[in-house]
Amino acid sequence: MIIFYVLAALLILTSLMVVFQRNVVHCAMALVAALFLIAILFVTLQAPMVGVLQILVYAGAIMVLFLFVIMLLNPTSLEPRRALSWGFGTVVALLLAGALAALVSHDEAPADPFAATELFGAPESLAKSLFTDFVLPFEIASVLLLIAIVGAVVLAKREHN
Amino acid sequence: MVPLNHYLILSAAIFAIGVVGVVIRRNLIVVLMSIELMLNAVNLTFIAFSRFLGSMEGQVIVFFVMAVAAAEAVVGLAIIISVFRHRQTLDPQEMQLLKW
Amino acid sequence: MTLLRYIPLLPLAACAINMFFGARLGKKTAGLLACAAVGASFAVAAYVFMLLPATGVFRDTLYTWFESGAFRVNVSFQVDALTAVMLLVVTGIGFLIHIYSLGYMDHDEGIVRFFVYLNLFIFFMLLLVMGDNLLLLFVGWEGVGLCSYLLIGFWYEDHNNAIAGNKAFIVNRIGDFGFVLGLLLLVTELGRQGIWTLDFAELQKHVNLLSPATVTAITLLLFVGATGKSAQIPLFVWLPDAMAGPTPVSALIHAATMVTAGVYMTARLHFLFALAPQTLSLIAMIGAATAFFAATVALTQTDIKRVLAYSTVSQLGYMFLAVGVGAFGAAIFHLFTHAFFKACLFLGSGSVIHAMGGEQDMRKMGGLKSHMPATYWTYVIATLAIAGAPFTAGFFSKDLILWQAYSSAHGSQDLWLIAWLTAGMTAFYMFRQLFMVFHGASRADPHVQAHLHESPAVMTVPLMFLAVGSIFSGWLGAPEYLWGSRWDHWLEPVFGGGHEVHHGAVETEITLMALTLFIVASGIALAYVKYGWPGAEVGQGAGGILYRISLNKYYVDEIYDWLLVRPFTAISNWLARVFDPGVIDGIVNGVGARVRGASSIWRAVQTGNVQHYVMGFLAGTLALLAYYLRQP
Amino acid sequence: MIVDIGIIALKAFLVVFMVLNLAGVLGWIERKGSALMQDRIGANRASILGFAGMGLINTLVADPIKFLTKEDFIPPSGDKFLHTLAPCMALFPALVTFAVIPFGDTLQIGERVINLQVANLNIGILYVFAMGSLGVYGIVIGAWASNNKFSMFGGVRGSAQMISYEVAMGLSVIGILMVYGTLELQEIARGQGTLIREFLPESWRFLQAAIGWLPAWGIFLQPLAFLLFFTAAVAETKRVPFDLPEGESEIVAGYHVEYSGGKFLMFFAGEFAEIVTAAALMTTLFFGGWQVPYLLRDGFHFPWGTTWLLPHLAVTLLQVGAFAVKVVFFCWLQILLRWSVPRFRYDQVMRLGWKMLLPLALLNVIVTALVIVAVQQL
Repeated sequence: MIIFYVLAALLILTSLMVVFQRNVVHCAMALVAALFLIAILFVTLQAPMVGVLQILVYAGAIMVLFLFVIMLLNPTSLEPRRALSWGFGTVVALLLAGALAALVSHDEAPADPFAATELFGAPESLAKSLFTDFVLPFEIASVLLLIAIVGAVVLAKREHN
Repeated sequence: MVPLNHYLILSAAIFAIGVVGVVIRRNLIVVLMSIELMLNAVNLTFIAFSRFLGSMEGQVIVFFVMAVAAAEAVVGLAIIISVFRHRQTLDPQEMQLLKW
Repeated sequence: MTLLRYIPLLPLAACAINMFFGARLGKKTAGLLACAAVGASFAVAAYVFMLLPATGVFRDTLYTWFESGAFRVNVSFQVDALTAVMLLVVTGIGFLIHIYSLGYMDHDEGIVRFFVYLNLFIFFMLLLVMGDNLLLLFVGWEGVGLCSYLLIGFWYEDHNNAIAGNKAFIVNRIGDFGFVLGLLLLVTELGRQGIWTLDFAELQKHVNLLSPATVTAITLLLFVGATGKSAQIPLFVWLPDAMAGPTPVSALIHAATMVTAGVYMTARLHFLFALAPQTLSLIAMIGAATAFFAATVALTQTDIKRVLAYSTVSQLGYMFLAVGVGAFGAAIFHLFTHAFFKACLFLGSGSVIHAMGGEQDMRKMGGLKSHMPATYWTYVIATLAIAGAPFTAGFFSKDLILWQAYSSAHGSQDLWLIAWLTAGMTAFYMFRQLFMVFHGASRADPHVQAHLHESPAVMTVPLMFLAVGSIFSGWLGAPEYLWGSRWDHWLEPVFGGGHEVHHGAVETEITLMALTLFIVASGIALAYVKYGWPGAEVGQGAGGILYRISLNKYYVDEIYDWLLVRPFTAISNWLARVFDPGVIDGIVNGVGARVRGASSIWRAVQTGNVQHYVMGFLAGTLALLAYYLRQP
Repeated sequence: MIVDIGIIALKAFLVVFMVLNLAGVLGWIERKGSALMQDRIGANRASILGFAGMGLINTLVADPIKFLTKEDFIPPSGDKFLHTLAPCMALFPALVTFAVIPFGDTLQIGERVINLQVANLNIGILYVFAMGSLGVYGIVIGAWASNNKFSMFGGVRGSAQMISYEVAMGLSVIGILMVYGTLELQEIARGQGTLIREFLPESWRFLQAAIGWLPAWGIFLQPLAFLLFFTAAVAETKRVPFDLPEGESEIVAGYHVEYSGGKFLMFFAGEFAEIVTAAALMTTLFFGGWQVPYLLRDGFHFPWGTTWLLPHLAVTLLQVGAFAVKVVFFCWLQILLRWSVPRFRYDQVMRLGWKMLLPLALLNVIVTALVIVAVQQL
């Protein structure tokens, strides 16, 4: 109970840091923290497998890649700010958040969770679901990743004349 | 136990924060990171629903979202690198060549 | 019977292997592979032939090609008596010519490509004769046309060869257009009666549903296709030019197999043609006219292969004459025998050309007899066969046609007379060729003479086989007054008892045969006088106007050029220079310009900045959310 | 309840204590080993009240004192916050990884059954990799926060190297997971308590006779996977021959060139903690973990039929001792590499990772899957 609100507060704080920090590396580190917090939330929601994967994939791979690119490019110039777009963007986003929240509280949602069994969230049940009902999306995802790898290599390779 | 609505409101807030990042930041890398944030907000709703509806499918979908996010990040960063190489900038407003 | 599919698929497999790996396999292996495939195909075909019962039909359905409502076309093969004969001709003679090509094309850089084309041709030809429906036949029909084009232009570095290929292809297109129209008419007209099919068996069952006028129209259109493929008047012009291809190609495609496709098609659809007497009489007339006309041209040609080409046109005319008088069996019989002796002649001429270092002008030959005995003797046999010397293949088949032209219900004495005259001319020009090439003193350059040699065994052995066939293949269809025909009996299940046997007229038949032998002998004698005896002046063109008309092939090419090609080119030029840029481009560009003008207003929205688009996207999302929030 | 929490806290404390101490000892072993291989004495200067000894005790005490009393320098143009955060991020993953590593079977004291493992997660091995993947942040952030070109080189090298070898390491373990059919490390350790003959079909009589008596350790079932895992693990610890991120002869000291004092000590300890973690993983995955060959819960059962019964406590102590011995052995093996092989060139590192280890790991996965299916079919 309390842990959720603590995590939520930290999560919103780190998310705001992602968006409003001026230094790109600080943004990235805030995002790593946010992802870590979300992973913990996953674990509290009986999804330990997904939570660990979240850390492994997001924090361990994707964000390292971001940092790697940041260090590789090392953009020195700080980006310009424009008050108009900052104000406008923030207002629109607040509207969006408000509308989403209103929409959420609009409907009846189950207040009590489904009684979780031993297997819920375990690797076995996730794998069973993944390799039976979702086997086609799984294969498509693997092809997608392959294409992404090839695409990234082609895009980032220096052109030799 | 925390009600489902609170999870949803939390993820709505994070989603909105991500949207702010996409709209106002003028650094492509941060824009991409904001998109990751939005994706994670959505993942949070999936996991929350999965828990509250007792269905594993939400977790499976999150698995796929991660795969897609990884692909997206890889290709996005590769594009950023090649753009930066040619134009020495990361400002999306400088990249308007596809405009007619 | 699943064995059937291997007959066409073996050459196709060899073709595919050579196409993709031929360069790696090496010339020798690729060539042997191609030969082995056709040889295996021949073996399977012979086995099937032996299994085939007198009245039976073998079928092998691979899969359904397409299905549209009640209309369904299978990829399915059938073998009946008619197809079996064609199979043996195609694979047997094809096999011999493949082997011959090993020697003939030995020094050519493109031999692998050659065998790829040749195997592909065999495949399509087998598809043509084995298909159990008209559409599959048409696929083969077009496929052999393609291969013919590829092989005529095989030495494409020479522009003239490429032009000859184009000519063959375009002229065939005209015929094929008629064929397609006939096909469509047949399908729609039968479909109107509720029968959606192109299967030969089904067609035969339901053909009586069609009105006589429709049948006449369909058969006429199909015959247009046949005139294109089988080089009949008026679409024969491509065949002489097709001699630009390698000689084995001329032998296989432009003498023995592909050009007979038209004859095969009419024979296959005999039940349809039999219902259209007007068409049949037109076919008979065109056949006779083609036979006569081509023979007159052949009299004066000096290119060794062109003589044979016109001779082929002439012999095809004979076959169509037989078809026209309703004697389908006789037509197929002549097709069968002709395949042997004409292939033998072409391969012999190829052997000669090989020895002469590429020289094709008969005026520069002569006296080759002593240098190339094997080629000479096989050539003599084949020449005797085509001229119709007694007890050779041509004697039996040609006499049968002449007899049918005279005696059949559709025949007449006029047709016989034309065919008879043609037989004499055939004897003349063939012996003229024989004398000019092999006898007398050599008129070649000294250094060519020095290199004269007999071709290797890989070339002469096929020649010998074909020469044997040139004699004995005809014995299958001897007339009643000799030992009788197995041929009619064999084909009877296909054609039925359509043509009655004229038992009572044996005396007439023998008389006619004697007359034919007389004119043949006269032709040979005349050829000897003019070209054969030691004092003859060979190579001096006579100056008569008839001679010049014949030498220039009646100026048909020039007439076509003036009547058709030039107006067509002029119209095309006008379209390209005036109509296309002015009207078509005007419309297209005008539409584009208007759209562009209208877009210029809206393109202000497209700033090119991604973040602006995101804002627009967001606004839309908010609007949607607001809408849902307003719902109770 | 209180007792349970107390036991967990005690286990956690014990593990951290042992790992950190072992890391310290390893620091001494490395110096001593280096000295040995270079034919000098080494690490015998520090003396307490005139007692120098072999230097072990003294070094353990003197080293931290030295580090902690040195100046903690932060580059003026660097990022102060991240500069401080980085060493913690380097040390943290190595320590928390140990939480799922079992150092013994269950210990029974009266009614209470204590699992000799800090946390028994059903996704154990994934947790290890997740935490391992966080290790790279220490380098990258430290390198970036130092605002030094050499650090930057070290950071870029390190992040690329660690990501590359993580892939190979993860894939090399898949075979083990397939063989033992679980992600839990305790279950994997238990799975290695049987003999190989359990894994072979009845009909393979020759193999049954030839190798059936061997304990079903990972090394026997997945030898290729062990080689790959060992190589990748050494690369992950960024030690010789994979020490390009430090590369003292090329880029001074790489990512920690601007570190001194306590923060450097944390990097230093982190590296040795990683060695210990890697050794513990190798032990658990491939060398039976806490298993002693033929030692079951009630004593030894040798394949030739002899049985020695032992009390429970003795069995447990034997197992924990075996685990400790194996871990120390693999630590020593990794230390031994230090002066045995020269450093790779950078392109060699990348080629080895992507063109050798990765395909071999994939091959191992495929072959293992085929063999498992084949065995199941029989």
